[in-house]
Amino acid sequence: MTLKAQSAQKTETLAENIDSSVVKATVIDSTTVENTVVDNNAQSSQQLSYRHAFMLVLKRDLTIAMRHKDDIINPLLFFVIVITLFPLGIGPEAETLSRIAPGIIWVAALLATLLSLDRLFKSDHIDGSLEQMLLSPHPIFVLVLAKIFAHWLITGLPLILIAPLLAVLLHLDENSYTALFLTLLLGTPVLSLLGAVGVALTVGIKKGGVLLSLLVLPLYIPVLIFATSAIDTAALGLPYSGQLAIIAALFFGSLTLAPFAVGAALKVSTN
Amino acid sequence: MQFNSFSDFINMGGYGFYVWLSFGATALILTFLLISSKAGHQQIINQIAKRKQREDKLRQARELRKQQNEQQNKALNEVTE
Amino acid sequence: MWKWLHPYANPEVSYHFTNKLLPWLSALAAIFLGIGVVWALLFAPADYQQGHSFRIFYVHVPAASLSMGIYFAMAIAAFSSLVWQLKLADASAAAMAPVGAAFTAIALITGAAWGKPMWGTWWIWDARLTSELILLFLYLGVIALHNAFEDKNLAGKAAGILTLVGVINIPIIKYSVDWWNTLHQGSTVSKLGKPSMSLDMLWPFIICFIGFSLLVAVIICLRFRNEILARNSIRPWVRELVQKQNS
Amino acid sequence: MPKQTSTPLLSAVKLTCIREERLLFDELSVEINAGDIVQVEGPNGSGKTSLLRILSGLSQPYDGQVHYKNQAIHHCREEYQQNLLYFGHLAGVKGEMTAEENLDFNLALHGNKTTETLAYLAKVNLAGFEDSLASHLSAGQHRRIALARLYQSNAPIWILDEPFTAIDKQGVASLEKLFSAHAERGGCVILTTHQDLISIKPEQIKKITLDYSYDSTFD
Repeated sequence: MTLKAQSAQKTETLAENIDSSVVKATVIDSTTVENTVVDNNAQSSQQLSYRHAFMLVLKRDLTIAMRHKDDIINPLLFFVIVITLFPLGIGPEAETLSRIAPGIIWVAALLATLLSLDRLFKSDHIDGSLEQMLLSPHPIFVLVLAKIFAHWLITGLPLILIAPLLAVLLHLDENSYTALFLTLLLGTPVLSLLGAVGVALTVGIKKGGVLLSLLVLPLYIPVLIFATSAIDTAALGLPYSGQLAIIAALFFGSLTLAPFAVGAALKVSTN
Repeated sequence: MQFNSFSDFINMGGYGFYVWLSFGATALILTFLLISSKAGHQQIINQIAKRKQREDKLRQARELRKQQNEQQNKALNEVTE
Repeated sequence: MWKWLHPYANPEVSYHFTNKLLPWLSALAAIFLGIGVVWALLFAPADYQQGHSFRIFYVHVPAASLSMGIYFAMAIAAFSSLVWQLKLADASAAAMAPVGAAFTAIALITGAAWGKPMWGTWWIWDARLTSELILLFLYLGVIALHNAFEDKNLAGKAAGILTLVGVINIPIIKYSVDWWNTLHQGSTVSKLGKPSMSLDMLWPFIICFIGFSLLVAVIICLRFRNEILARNSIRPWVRELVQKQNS
Repeated sequence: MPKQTSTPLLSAVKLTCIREERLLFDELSVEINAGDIVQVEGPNGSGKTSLLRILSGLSQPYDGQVHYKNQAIHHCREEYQQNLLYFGHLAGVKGEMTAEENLDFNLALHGNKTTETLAYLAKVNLAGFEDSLASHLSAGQHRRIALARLYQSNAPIWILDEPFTAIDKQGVASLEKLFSAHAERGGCVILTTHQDLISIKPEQIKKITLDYSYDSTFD
């Protein structure tokens, strides 16, 4: 604001350069043509609804993931290996293992998600397609939501599918399997959504990986607490719908707010 | 006054170590923060001054080059004439 | 409606205003802290249960509540910087983060030092200490993000978004940790709590609290001043100031 | 829509840009009308790319505004972006997808029809490469995939950052032809290039010269 007043007095050669190049209205016969061009364009773009845009980006991200299968498999392998390390470190007693199983599975899930988050925007940022998406006529949150959903399908869903197997390895209480499944089903999307905010903030930074974990992990704490407690409660044979309801609330809360934060963060990062 | 003697005061009824640790750590952290914030001012001023010097040098070099170019051009013109 | 704010949104005016404010704030902070600390250490009565270790309370509680308060202030600054594009709000948020982190660290250290004689162990996963620890992580995240960007303007915006995400999360984290704590509380632990305070304990506490708040204001002003200079280093008024200072 | 010849298509109002504490340009004002071809000139690091990114709305200026038909672009983001085609340093082509899929996605994302994708690829000399994964193609071919969008785009505002990089002579000539045609249709082209435009007459080209003759201070 103050800049104008100060610099106006001190305008120098550059300003003169620009003044001479200011392009004044040159009346061209084809202005009417231009108007029709604009109108046509506006109409054709309107046809592409939110749903179309969402499906378009989702399909693209899934196609890319399918042709790049390591991206799906590696976080999953990480998840499995981390979980097998715990019995080796702690000892094979079934009782101890079943006591700490919910915590281990969930912490490993957090770390596996964190590991896979980087891919969410990084490659798009490097090759410039992120810019193109930000400049498309669709609201950013639709595109962001599609990308996050794709990320969840690629990383969260396999995690849920393989979790029961690992629960067997860790002697998880039999009553807890449904709870484990339900908490992962509701909780992993929250991880993807909150993580997306962190990635969006760090995507422009060269060594953003470590920073990302510092930004994102504290935000994961509520999910971790309620999810593990739901599983623990289930093991005791008590109702755990309260915890599930809270995780569901976290899910809907982050579903509505995170895409906007991600959009704002991406604008900053691509600046 | 809650204490009868100075050693009583230091001892804090057996809790001396913990009380003085708390107050000491607090004082240390806050003094450090205060001093570093205060010193930051001079640091920034020095940085800006250094940058200004560098820019002045650049500007001088550029003007010098401009003058040299002009002289060369003149010389060339004279030769061709 | 916001017209009256305009002069304060000018970096030069705010810089000089902060400069003028600083000596007064510092003097007030010194007076209050001096009285408060002496009162707390020497004259306040010992707690009938906790004895003289209760004196840690006069540092711990102000530090803990200020650490939370500074985060909220930072969030407000971040909000106004993102919504109204106030560049000075950005600078003030950047000035607050390290101060908040320092007070969080103080709250943690004094909490541990208070916990040792009370619980017999330096660290206990008490709800308040745990949320304080997570708050420290949030602060460190904001500071790290700030340092990761080269452009100060972008750094401010990114850190601002993170601060806002954090401020939405703080109540959730606090609630979840409280809840987790009551769930896992095995043995009966005497909580760090505020026993009903008598007046001769309350007064030194209030004075200490005001003193610490003023000190926070002083440090934030000092850092705010630096941030303004760093962000406006190409302005003529900064250049003049630098010349004056160095000659 | 009433005929408004006096409304510039795109105008920059007192733009100021500061990057890494260096002033790139200060109070830059430009009006760009339908039918203009604007070439932004200047040495490396003078802020050409920054200017284009600010005009496209990707970057925010330190001060000043960009107006689309006299409306600040952040107030009419969606409308502006419907009428904008930005082509940056990076082609925005995914290596995991084929040339055809890439172009299809790019067109569809910006609300264009995707029925004639193959024809456009042929126009940029990529006939026969439709099914190759983009990761098997060269950098120049990536850029051509991205540029193929120009043939379909009916956005009136084209902002192109170094469109000729890694493009062969023939390609450059046909692109220039495309620009002239676009300008005649009533669009406008804003571009940076290190080469001179050959087939477009100099009097048709408006130039903005950025020159960091004065560096980081306002005085």
